[in-house]
Amino acid sequence: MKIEFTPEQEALRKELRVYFDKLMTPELQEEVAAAIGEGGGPLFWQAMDKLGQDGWIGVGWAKEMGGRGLTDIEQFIFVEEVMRAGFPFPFLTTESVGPILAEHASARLKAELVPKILGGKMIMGIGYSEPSAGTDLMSLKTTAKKEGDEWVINGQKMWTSLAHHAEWIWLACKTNFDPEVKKHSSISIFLVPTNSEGYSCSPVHTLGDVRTNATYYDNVRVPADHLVGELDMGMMLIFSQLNRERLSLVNSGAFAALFNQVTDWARETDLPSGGKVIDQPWVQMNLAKSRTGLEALRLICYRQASEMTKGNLPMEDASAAKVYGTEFFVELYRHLGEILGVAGVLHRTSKGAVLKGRLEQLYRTASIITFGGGTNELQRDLIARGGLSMPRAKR
Amino acid sequence: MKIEFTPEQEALRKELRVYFDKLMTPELQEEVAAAIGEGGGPLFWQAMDKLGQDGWIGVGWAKEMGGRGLTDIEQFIFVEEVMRAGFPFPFLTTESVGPILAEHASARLKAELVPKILGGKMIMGIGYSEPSAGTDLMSLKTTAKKEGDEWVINGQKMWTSLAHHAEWIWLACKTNFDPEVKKHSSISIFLVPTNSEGYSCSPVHTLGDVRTNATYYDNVRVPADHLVGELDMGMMLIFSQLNRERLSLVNSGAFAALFNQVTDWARETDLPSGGKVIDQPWVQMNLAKSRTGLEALRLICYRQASEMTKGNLPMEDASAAKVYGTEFFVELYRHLGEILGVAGVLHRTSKGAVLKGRLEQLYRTASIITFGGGTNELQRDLIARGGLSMPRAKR
Amino acid sequence: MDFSFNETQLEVQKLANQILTDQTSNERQNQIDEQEDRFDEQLWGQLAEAGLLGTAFSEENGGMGFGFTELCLFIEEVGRRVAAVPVVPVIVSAGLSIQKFGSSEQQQRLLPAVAAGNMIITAGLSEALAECPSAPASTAVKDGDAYKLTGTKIAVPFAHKAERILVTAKVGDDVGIFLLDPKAAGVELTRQVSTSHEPWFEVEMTNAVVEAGDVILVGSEGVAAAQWIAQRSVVALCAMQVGVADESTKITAAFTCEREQFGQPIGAFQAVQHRAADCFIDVQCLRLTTYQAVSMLDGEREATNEVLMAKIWAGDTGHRVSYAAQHLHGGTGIDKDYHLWRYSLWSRHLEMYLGSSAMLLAELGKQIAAGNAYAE
Amino acid sequence: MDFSFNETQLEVQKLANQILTDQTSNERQNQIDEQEDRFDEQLWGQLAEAGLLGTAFSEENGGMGFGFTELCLFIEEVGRRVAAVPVVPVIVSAGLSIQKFGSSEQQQRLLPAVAAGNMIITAGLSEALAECPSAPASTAVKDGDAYKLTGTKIAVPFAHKAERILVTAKVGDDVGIFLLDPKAAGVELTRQVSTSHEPWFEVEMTNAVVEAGDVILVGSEGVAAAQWIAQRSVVALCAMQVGVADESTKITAAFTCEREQFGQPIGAFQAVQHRAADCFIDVQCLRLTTYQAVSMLDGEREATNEVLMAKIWAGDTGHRVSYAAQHLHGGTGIDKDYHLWRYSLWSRHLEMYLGSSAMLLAELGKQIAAGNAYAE
Repeated sequence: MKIEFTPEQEALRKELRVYFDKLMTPELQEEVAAAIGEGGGPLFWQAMDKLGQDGWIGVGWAKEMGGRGLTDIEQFIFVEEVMRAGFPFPFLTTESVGPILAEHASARLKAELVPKILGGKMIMGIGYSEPSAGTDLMSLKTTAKKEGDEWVINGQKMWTSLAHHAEWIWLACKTNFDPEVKKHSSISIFLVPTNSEGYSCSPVHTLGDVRTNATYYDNVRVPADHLVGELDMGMMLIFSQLNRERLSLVNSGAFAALFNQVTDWARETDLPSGGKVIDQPWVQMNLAKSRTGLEALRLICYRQASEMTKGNLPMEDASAAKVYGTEFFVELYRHLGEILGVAGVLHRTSKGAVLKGRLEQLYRTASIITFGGGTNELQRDLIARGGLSMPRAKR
Repeated sequence: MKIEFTPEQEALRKELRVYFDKLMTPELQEEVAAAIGEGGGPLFWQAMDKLGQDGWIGVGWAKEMGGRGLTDIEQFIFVEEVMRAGFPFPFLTTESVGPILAEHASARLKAELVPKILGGKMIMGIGYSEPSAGTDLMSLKTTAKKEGDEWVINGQKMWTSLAHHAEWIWLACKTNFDPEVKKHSSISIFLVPTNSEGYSCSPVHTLGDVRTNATYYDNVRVPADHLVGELDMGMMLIFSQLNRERLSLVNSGAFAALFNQVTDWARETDLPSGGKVIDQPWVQMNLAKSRTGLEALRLICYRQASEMTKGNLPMEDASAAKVYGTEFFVELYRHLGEILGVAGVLHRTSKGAVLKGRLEQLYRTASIITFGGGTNELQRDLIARGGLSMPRAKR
Repeated sequence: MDFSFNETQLEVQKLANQILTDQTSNERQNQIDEQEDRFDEQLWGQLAEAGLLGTAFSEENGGMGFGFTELCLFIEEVGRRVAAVPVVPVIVSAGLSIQKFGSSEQQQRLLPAVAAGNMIITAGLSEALAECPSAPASTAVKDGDAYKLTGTKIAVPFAHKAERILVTAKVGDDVGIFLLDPKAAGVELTRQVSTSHEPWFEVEMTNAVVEAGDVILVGSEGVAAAQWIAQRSVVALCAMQVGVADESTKITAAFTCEREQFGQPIGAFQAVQHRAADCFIDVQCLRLTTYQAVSMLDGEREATNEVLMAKIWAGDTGHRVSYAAQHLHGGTGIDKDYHLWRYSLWSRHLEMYLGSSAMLLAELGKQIAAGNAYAE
Repeated sequence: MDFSFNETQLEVQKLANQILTDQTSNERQNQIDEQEDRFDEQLWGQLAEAGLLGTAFSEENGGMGFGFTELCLFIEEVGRRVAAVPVVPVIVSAGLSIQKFGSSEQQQRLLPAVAAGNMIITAGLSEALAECPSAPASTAVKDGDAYKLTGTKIAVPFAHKAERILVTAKVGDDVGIFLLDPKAAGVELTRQVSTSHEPWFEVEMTNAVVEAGDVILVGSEGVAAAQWIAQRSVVALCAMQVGVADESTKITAAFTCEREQFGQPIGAFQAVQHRAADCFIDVQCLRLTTYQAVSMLDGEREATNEVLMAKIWAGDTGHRVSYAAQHLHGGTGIDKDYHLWRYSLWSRHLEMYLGSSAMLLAELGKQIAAGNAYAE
């Protein structure tokens, strides 16, 4: 047991910190802030280009697939530094869907898509959720039926994030309609170009100002080889994609930076009544709670990455990380927000906004990951069963 | 809406505070502390005598039954002052079981027991819980079968508190064995003298040093008129008894006194590093949290008593009071205990114990009422159904 | 100890609920959100017509002559519908304060018009990192009969539409209360964008002249008066939070009874039920501490601690209920096509305005240390 | 970043677990509870025989020569069985400190006997309302080669059985570390009754003589040395809390799978599952922050903040897990015929000893304010 980075890991961290500090020009920062972290602007694509050229896309992919072949813990360091820098890296495309696509897509699509992904030229949308299928993913209603050499897709997806920037949708459809077949063996994954006839996308505006989308599939036709992996076995791909997604879902990098910014602000800012903001003991208490919670999160994440590297991350530990991290963020934003006072509820575009309105914006997005990525209720069920051998609840 | 006491209520509070200050002599306080609040010592019985003579037992009973006929809010004030004073008043006997007994027991037993109760001469034990029937009360296994003019009782009860001081047990038994009959129509209540042949009692020692008991019923025979109320309709009596019990279960009186004691101690006690204990901002913060939580509890209790007086306390409000109060106590003891430092975990008999070891003792008893008196899980189920019209969960 | 409402109170509550429920459909609110200012002038007019804006104004001032309790019940209903009407700054922070401390002339000049819905007045209670109007950094110096004010107020609601802005300023060792004309020379308004979309302004005063007729008071009683104003404003925010949190809880419970997953309404899951039950309890605590503060202020009783505790609960309950509601709604909760998002924003607004829970706990802690907050 | 244990560590853990599990049946613990001192001397002897008491003592000192990590894994197992053996005060607070700062003579005189289980030594780190041994109120004055100590230490475990008690005292502006003989003139022991039943003593020193040979150090390095001692002691308590809380969680999960109500194990209720899941998460946070502090101290790295944070988690996790376990056990949890009650008491002991969470959060807050605790 040695809970500190190896010299090589430290070196990687430093290299990345310098690299991203340089990448995040003030102009790019402004573009990113205006698009609430989703990217998609011209400077974003320029930066993606550079990342692709410098080999910083697909760091977790095997070298033979064109990646860097970093271990999970190195990937985690990468994710942490990207998040600390605040670059809206399209992890879902490059680190989560990408490697699975590279393994399971048809040869033709692989040849077309992999270079685009690794070159930073493409973002994908993910179409799983439907109006009545959220946590209960397996009850989805979008269908794909074979007609000759094509698949004909009909249905509607919700929360198809980034669809408005995406060239392709990674789409889950029901493909087996035999009532005897178990639900999880009836779903397949398709790659759907967003310029297909019958495809449409409409924005869903959210509390956090983050745009997401509803996407519609009205007799969308795709060639047979757009099916990814085996027919009816899409849930396997979904699980392994979600599993990879976790690495970026709860991460302490961005929050460590945020904590430090608030601390600096409180140490530097004068109180009208004299002294600095940080001289107030309740401010110190709020910061101490944040710091203590953050430390646990950091270690949970490192351990998770370290276990993944060894290939033995128990399901309950992944669930515990997700529950702890997402619920901690809700409290973190509150503790830090209180310190800023009423200026902390000013929008980033407002006169008087503090720390570029980050906290005002973050508190509005905090709930997304407590229900998204598998609701925390479901995760606690999994912890009780997997970690504590408790019986499956009757439903 | 006027959320303050009427002049009459204020006068009653003052009268009671003076009365109990006088009643709680240092000797009685010492006896009570040694018996962890359960009473039963010689000075306790002397005080009970006096309370009976002064008409302070059965304050909530109708005047025609020999009580004071106080409204619920006045009763609540009474309970609050008794608890503030720390006298181990046998509320269960006098205010909870008593009035129900006075209404439903046979004429003969009424004539025998009511004067004893009102005179402060008797304590009763309550026998509901069994090893395998706690929250799920209706699944109890102790049986009473009619043989001639007698009931023959067999079984075992757990958590029969005060049984070692009690003359009588208020006992729930299964009396209907027809599998077609609903569980809640198969239980009856009996009055069992603790000197009956076949009755025995063995102590159960607990974390909080409070003694409770397991009681055993081995062919215990009682005359027919020891059945209370209607045969098989005991659950009605149990519900109305439990309902009355709530008034004393969560009450802010004792805790307001405790809060004030800790505050005084912190204001008076020197820190070795200079200044007073209370000068530390974290101590002020702990006290402020306690004070704010306590205020809500106080108002919840007053409102509850006020609604009961008007006869319209919704079930969900009673459950909310129980959940809030019992879980707040757990946090209160922690917040206050932290202030005392390591001396706060010294037993009351120890050199160096602070505030007579009250907090050391209280933290050990705090869990009893989160599961006792209807587990908080059950109460939250009730709140969701009664207060928020949510569906009954599948079981 | 009377927790129930009398007939007048029930009537005000019912009337307010009726108008507000009728006029705050999601479609209507969407329209309002598209305006530059989040302000439903039509609804404001209807509330005026029904007499509700003047609930706690005297009859001479064009009001109904009821008390602070009735007014807070109205405000609770505004919160329940997250209606786009500035009841707290206009009616409480400015209106009640003028009725309490203003001259008859000031009252007559402003209050009947406010009650009739024809005039907006407001108050600038906050300065940067100072939520307490009784200790302002802004200053006023006497200049003949007038005063010249210098300093910056922030987060002032509706300053651009206000006939006058009630502000406090240091005058030597005392505190004065003034009615600032936002159009006066030396006053500069800069729009601020608040999380709840209530139109806010930074009000910068550089030797801004307040004429003698617009001086409410200057003197040793200024601090106490400013506290009086702050306390009513804080408790009005709490009353609004009662409405917001109570309705959030109900909306959420109802939603979970409809929304099905795994073949049953998610409201049938015990974890969902218990989270909702915790909201129910939180709302109860907020409601009771708020009503107590309302009742005490209505009786003009000393209520420093009770006001602090109500606002701490408003912060805590607002925070917890808002996130529970969002979480249990899943994606629907954050979708601006549904209405819950407005409740989330207002919860936060009310939590943070005029003091957060952490700050006020520290404040209460000082009261306790000073021996001023023993438990009864 | 290596979170796994090497073979030595796994072996220590396994050996400790085996002996402790064998020797801490409920019957055995009941017997120990009936003694005047809660101390299982037989078990102590077995742990000595297995070499575990000397886990982190050098071979010259009769130990196995392993590090602080191995020792803490052993201590975690002691916590897991709430065994009645004073590993923290004897082995860590006194033993490791002497090995680090004591002369060879002192080490040789005391440590081999301790490792062999033939001698008890202890440490008096707390004074009234002062949990920090690096700023004692007790004083020492030089008297020839000896020192005379005056002051009162509280909550000193096993003082009555100890050959020597490690204490700190102010020497002018410096701090000295001394080995006090409890039988020396001027030393008075008074028994204290602790919540966990660990035998505690108040140690009153009135010009108590510490001979030259029992002075560990006096000088400007005293404060740092006292902090070194305090940090190891605190982290050892955290390690013990990991064992207590982890086992409490497991006991509780297992119990709820057995206990039936309403015709099913209560562990099948979602509310019960989620409460247990929260314990699982809490234990994970405590474990990781503790292991980090262990790892850093083992490498003699600066770890002030990491130690504070581990102890804050030890307090919070201890509190929450203890009450969750009691609650989910219902009456069984508080019944002294079952074993959970001992876990509850030890949770509290470990929560409160050497600093509560609230106090340490304030401490960490000061570090942050001073710019010493930025997040990495």
